[in-house]
Amino acid sequence: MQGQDLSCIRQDRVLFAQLSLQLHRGQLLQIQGKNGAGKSSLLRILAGLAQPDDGLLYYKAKPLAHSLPAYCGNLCYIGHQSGIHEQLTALENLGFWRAASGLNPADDWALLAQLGLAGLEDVPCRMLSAGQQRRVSLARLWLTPAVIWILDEPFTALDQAAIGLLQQHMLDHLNNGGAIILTTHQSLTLQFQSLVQLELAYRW
Amino acid sequence: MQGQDLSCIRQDRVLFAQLSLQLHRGQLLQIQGKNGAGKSSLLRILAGLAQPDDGLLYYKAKPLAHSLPAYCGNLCYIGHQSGIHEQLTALENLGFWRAASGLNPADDWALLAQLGLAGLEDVPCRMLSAGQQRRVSLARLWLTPAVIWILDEPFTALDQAAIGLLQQHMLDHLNNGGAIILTTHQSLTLQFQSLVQLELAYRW
Amino acid sequence: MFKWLDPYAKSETLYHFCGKLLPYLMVSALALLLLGNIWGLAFTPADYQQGDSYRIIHIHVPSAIMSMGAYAAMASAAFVALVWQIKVAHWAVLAIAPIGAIYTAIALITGMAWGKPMWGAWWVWDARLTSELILLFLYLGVIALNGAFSDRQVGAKVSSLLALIGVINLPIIHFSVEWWNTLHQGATITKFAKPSIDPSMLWPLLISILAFAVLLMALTCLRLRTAILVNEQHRPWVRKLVGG
Amino acid sequence: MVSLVFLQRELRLLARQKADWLNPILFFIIVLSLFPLGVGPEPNMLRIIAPGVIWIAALLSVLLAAERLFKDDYRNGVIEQLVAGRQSLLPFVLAKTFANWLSTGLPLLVLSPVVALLLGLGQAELGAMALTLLLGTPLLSLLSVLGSALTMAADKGGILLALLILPLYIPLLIFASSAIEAASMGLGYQGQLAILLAMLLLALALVPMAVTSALRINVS
Amino acid sequence: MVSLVFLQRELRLLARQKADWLNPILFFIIVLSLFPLGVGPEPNMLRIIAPGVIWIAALLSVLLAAERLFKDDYRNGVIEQLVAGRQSLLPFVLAKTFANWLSTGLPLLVLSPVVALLLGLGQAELGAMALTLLLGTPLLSLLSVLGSALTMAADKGGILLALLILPLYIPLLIFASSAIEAASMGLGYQGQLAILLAMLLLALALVPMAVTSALRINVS
Amino acid sequence: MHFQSFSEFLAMGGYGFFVWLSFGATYLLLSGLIAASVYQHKQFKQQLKATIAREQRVKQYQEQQV
Ligand code: HEM
Ligand SMILES: Nc1ncnc2c1ncn2[C@@H]1O[C@H](COP(=O)(O)OP(=O)(O)OP(=O)(O)O)[C@@H](O)[C@H]1O
Ligand SMILES: Nc1ncnc2c1ncn2[C@@H]1O[C@H](COP(=O)(O)OP(=O)(O)OP(=O)(O)O)[C@@H](O)[C@H]1O
Ligand SMILES: [Mg+2]
Ligand SMILES: [Mg+2]
Repeated sequence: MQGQDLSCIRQDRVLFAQLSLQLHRGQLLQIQGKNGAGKSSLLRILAGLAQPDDGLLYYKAKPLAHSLPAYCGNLCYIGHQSGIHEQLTALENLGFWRAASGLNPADDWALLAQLGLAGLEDVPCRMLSAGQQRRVSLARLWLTPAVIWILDEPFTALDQAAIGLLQQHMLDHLNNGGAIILTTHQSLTLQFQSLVQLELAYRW
Repeated sequence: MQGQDLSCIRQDRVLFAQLSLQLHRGQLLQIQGKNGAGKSSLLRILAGLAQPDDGLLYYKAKPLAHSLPAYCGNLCYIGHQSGIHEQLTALENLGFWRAASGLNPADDWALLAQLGLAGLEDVPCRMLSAGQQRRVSLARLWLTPAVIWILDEPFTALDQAAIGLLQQHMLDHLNNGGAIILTTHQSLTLQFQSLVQLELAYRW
Repeated sequence: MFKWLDPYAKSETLYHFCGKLLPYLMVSALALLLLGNIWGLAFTPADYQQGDSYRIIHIHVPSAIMSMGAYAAMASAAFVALVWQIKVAHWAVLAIAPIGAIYTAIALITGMAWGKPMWGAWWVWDARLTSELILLFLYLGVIALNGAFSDRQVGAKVSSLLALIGVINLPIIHFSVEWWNTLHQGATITKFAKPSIDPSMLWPLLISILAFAVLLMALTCLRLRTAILVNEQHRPWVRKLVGG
Repeated sequence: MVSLVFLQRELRLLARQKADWLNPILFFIIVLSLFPLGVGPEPNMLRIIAPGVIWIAALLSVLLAAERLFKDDYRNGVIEQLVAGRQSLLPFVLAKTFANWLSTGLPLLVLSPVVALLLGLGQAELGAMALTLLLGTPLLSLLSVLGSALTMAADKGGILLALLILPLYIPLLIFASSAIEAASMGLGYQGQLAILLAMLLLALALVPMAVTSALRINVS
Repeated sequence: MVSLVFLQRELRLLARQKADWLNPILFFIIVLSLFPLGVGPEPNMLRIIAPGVIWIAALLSVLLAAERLFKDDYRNGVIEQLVAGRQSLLPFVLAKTFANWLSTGLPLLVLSPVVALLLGLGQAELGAMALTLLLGTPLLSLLSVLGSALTMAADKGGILLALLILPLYIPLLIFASSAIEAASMGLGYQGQLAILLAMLLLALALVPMAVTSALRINVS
Repeated sequence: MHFQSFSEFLAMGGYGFFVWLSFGATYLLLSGLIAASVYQHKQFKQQLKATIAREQRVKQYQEQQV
C-alpha cells in the first residue's frame, strides 16, 4: 500500500503536505512527531476514516477508491478511543467484534487469560482499570486476520509486561507477512528489523 | 500526611489491605504495580474522592475527618480523566480552574506558550490532539499553590519534550517543599533524590 | 440515642438480631392478618350504605396506611444513613422500598376494586388516588435509581437521597382529602378523639392494620439480612457463616 | 448470522441495564397521568383528548429512550471501528432499531389496556389504539433511530433530536389519532390504518440506508 | 466573586453551543402545536385544555434540556476535581441552575404571548400564565438540576431522570394550571401564586444542598 | 357469623367479584413478596457458597503450580 502527496489541513492549518509513504508486507512503519504534529490525523486518513485534503491512497497499486472493500476487510484500526462498550463484559465485547468482522467463535477465555485478564472476563468493562480496558481493546489484534494494522499509541496505560507481550505479538505478525503502522511516544523495546520511521514535524 | 491500615475492596475483591504509607514535604512517592493492581483506587482514596473500606488517613497528625478543608485546599489531584471541558478553549479552561480554586488571574498566555500550546490558546479543546489536551489539563500544576500533588499517570500521551518539562516542574515543586504522589508505567528520566517507591502487588 | 443504636449498626450483630426476631414477627404477622381478615369478612355486620363491599376496608385501609408508614420508615432510614453515614441504614432503605411498593400496589388495586361498585368507575382522577399513584412512582423511582448504577455503594447512597427528598409527598397524600374536594372518604379512624366508625367494625380493622405493620417489620428484617450478606460478602464472618 | 449477533448484543445491553425497558413504560404512564391533573378530571373531556394525548405520550417516551441509542457506542469508538470495517453497518443499524422497538414500542402496546382504563376509553377505541400503536411504534422507532444517528456527534442532546423528529412525526400523529377518533364515533378506520402501513413500509425501505450514511458522515 | 466566574463559564458554554437555548423553545412550540393536530382544532376545547398543556410542554422541554446538565462535566472529570477541591461546589451548582433557567425558563416566559395566541387565550389567562411561568420555571429548573445530579453517574439516561422528577413536579402542575383556569373563569388566583412562591422558596433553600451531596455521592 | 350459608359468603351480597378480587390480589402479592424475599436470601447464600468453593479451588491450583 502506498500514499502519495497526502496533505491534511485542520482549522486552516496545514499539518502536512506532499507527504508520501509506502508500506510493504513485513514492514513496521513508526510515525513520530511532537504532540499535535498530525500523527493521529494521518492514521485516520490511512484507515479511510477521513479524506485527505489532497493526494491519493493506493492499495496494491490501485487507487483506494476502487479497492475499498478489499482494503477495509484487511485492516485493523485501533485509535485513541477504546472501541469497547463500558456496560458489556470483556467476553461480550470480544464476541461482538468477532461477529462484526465475520469471524468464527473461538476460545476467548484463553485469550483473555493470556492477556492477564483471568478472572475478569465477565465483569462489565467500566469496572476495569485503565490498563485493563486497554488490554481488552487490544485483544482484537489477536482475533483479527487483517494484514494491515494501524495502531494509534497502543502502549498507553499498559504496564511493562503488557507492552512486552504486545510487541512480541507485533513481531509475530510482521514475520507472518503483516504490516503495521503505529505511533507511540515510548520507544520500542524489542528489535524490529524492518522498522521504518517517519518523522512528522510540528508545523505552525 | 499519613495513611494507616488502608484497605480497598472493589467488586468483592480485596485490592490491598493493611497498607500504610507516609509522605513528607519534599518527598516523591511513586506507586507502582501492574495494570489493575489498585493504584488509581489508592490515589482516589488519598484524594478524598473515595472512602477506604478500612483504615484511616491522617493529615498533619490529625485524622482527615477533622482537617478536611485544610487538606483539600492543599491538594491538587489529576486523574485519568482530563478535567477540561471539550467545548471551551484552553484559556477558558484555565481561567475556570483558577477561579474554582480561588486564585487571582495571571498571565495564562505565557503559561500556555511555555507548554507548547502557543497559537492554540483559543481553540476549543476538542480540536486539540490527545497530547495537547493532556498538556492543558496538566497546566493546572503550574497554577496551583497546593502542596500535595496526586497525579495518576501524568505522562500519558505526552511526547518526550513535554515529559521532560513536567519532570523539571515536579523537581522544582519538591525543592520548594512540596510533596507528590504519582503512578506511572514509564520510568522517570530525571534524578529525584527523595524518591520513594511503593509496590502494589496484583492480587487475585 | 445513637449510643443506643450503635451496636446495631455493626452489621454482624444486626444480622443475628434480625434473624432472632424474624420468626416471631413473621408468625405473629400472619396470625394477625388471618384473624383480622376472617373476623372482618365473616363475623361483622354489613354496612348499611355500602353493603358487603365495605369489607374491602380490611385490606384497603391497612395497606394504604402502611404504604405511607413504610415510606416514613424508609425516609427515616435514609436520613440516618446520610447524616451519620451508616451503611446498614442505606441497605435498610433498599430493603423497605419493594415492600412499600407492593403495599402501595395493594392499596391501589383494592381501592380500584372498591371504587367500581361505589363510584361507578375503576379509576377517577381524584387527589388522593393520584397522590397514592405518585407514591408508587416514588417507590419505583427509588428502586430504579438504585438499579441504574453499576457501583452498588453509589446506587445505595443516591437512592437514599431520593427517598429523603420524596418525603414531601407524604403530607400531600394525607391532606389531599382536605385540600381538594374529592370523592374519597375523609379521615374516619385516624381522628383520634372520636372514631366515626362502629366498634364492631373497628376492631378487626385495627388488627389488620397491626398485621400489616408487623409484616412490614418482618419483611424488612428478612430483606435486610440478605442485603447485609450481599454487601458484606467478603467479610470473614459472612464467609464463616455461609461456610465453604 | 451477523445480524443475530448484533441483536444479541443489544438485547444483552438491555438486559444488563435492567430497568431500561421498564422506564419508558413508567414514563408513559406518568405523562398520561399528568394530563388529568393539568386539564381536569372530567371523564368526557378526557375521552375526547385521549387519542392525541396517547400518541403524544408515546412519541415522547420513545424519543427520550432513543436519545442515547448511538451515543455510547460513538464515544467508545465502536462506531468508528464499524465504519472502518465497513461491511457490518447495516445489520448493526437494524439490530439497534429492533431492540429499540422491543424495549419501548412493544411495552406501550402491551400497556394499552391499562391506558384505556385510565382514560376511560371503550372497547372500540381500545382496539383502534392497539392497532395504531402496532403500526405506529415501529415507525416511531425508525424515526428516532434516524434522529439519533443524525445527532450522534452533535454536542447538543435530546432536544435537537426531538426537533428533527417532530416534523417527521406529525403525519403519524394525525392519522393515528384520527383512527382512534373514528373508532370512538363508531366509524371504520381502515383508511387511516392503510396509510400508516404505507408510511411504515416506506420508512422501512429508506430509513436504514439513511441511518448508515448518517453514521458514516458523523464519524469522519 | 467565584460564583460569577462559574456563571460566566456556563454562559460561555451556552453561547458556544449556540442553538442550545433555542432548541427548548422550538420544542415547546412544536409540542404545543402537536395538540391541535392530535386533539382536534375546536377553539373551545383548546382553551379548556390549554393550561394543562402549556405546563406539560414546559415541563418536557425543561426536562429534555436538563439531562445533559452535568454529564459532560462528569465525564471530563471536572466534577471530580471540584469535589476533590471541595470549597467551590455550591457556587458551581447555583451557576448551573441559573444558567439552566436563563436558557430554558426565561425563553418560555418571553414566549408566553405567542402561546396565548396559538391556543386562543385571553388577556386574563395570559397574565396568569406569565405569572405562573415566572414562579414555576425556576422551580422546574431546580428540580431538573436535582434530577440531573442524581442520575449523573447512572448508566441510563433521560428517562430515568424524567421518572424521578415527574412525581415531584406534580404539585407545581396542579397549582399552576389551576391558577390559569381560575383566571379564565374570572376568579382570583393569589392563593395558587402564594403556594407556588412558597414551593419555590422551599426548593431554593433545600435543593442546592441536596444537589451538592448528590454530586459528591456520584463521584465516589 | 354474619352469613347464613357458604354460597352467601361467596356472593358477598352481590359484591363477591370485587371483594374476592381485592383479597385475592392482596394475598397473591403478599405471598409473592414473601416468597421472593426468602428465595433471594437462600439463593444468595448458595451463590456465595459456590464462589467460596471456586476461590478455594483456584488457590489450591495455584499452590500446586508453585
Ligand atoms: C384507587 C382507589 C383508592 C386509593 C388509591 C385510595 C387510597 C387511600 C389512602 C392512601 C388512604 C390512607 C389515607 C390516610 O391514611 O391518610 C385511604 C384510606 C381510606 N380509604 Fe381509600 N383509596 C381508594 C379508594 C377508596 C374507596 C373506593 C373507598 C370507599 C368508598 C375508600 C375508603 C377509604 C377509607 C374509609 C379510608 C380510611 C380513611 C381514614 O381513616 O383515614 N378508598 N385510601
Ligand atoms: N477534531 C479536530 N478538529 C480540528 N482540528 C483538529 C482535530 N483534531 C486535531 N486537530 C488539530 O490537528 C493537529 C494534529 O492533531 P493530531 O491528533 O493528528 O496530533 P497527534 O500527532 O496525534 O498528536 P498526539 O501525539 O498529541 O496524539 C492538532 O494540532 C490539532 O490542533
Ligand atoms: N469503578 C470501579 N468499580 C469497580 N471495580 C473497579 C472500578 N475501577 C476499578 N475497579 C477494579 O479495581 C481494580 C484496580 O483498579 P485500578 O484502577 O485502581 O487499577 P490501576 O492500578 O490504576 O491500574 P492501571 O495501571 O491499569 O491504571 C481493577 O482490577 C478493577 O477490577
Ligand atoms: Mg494522537
Ligand atoms: Mg489507573
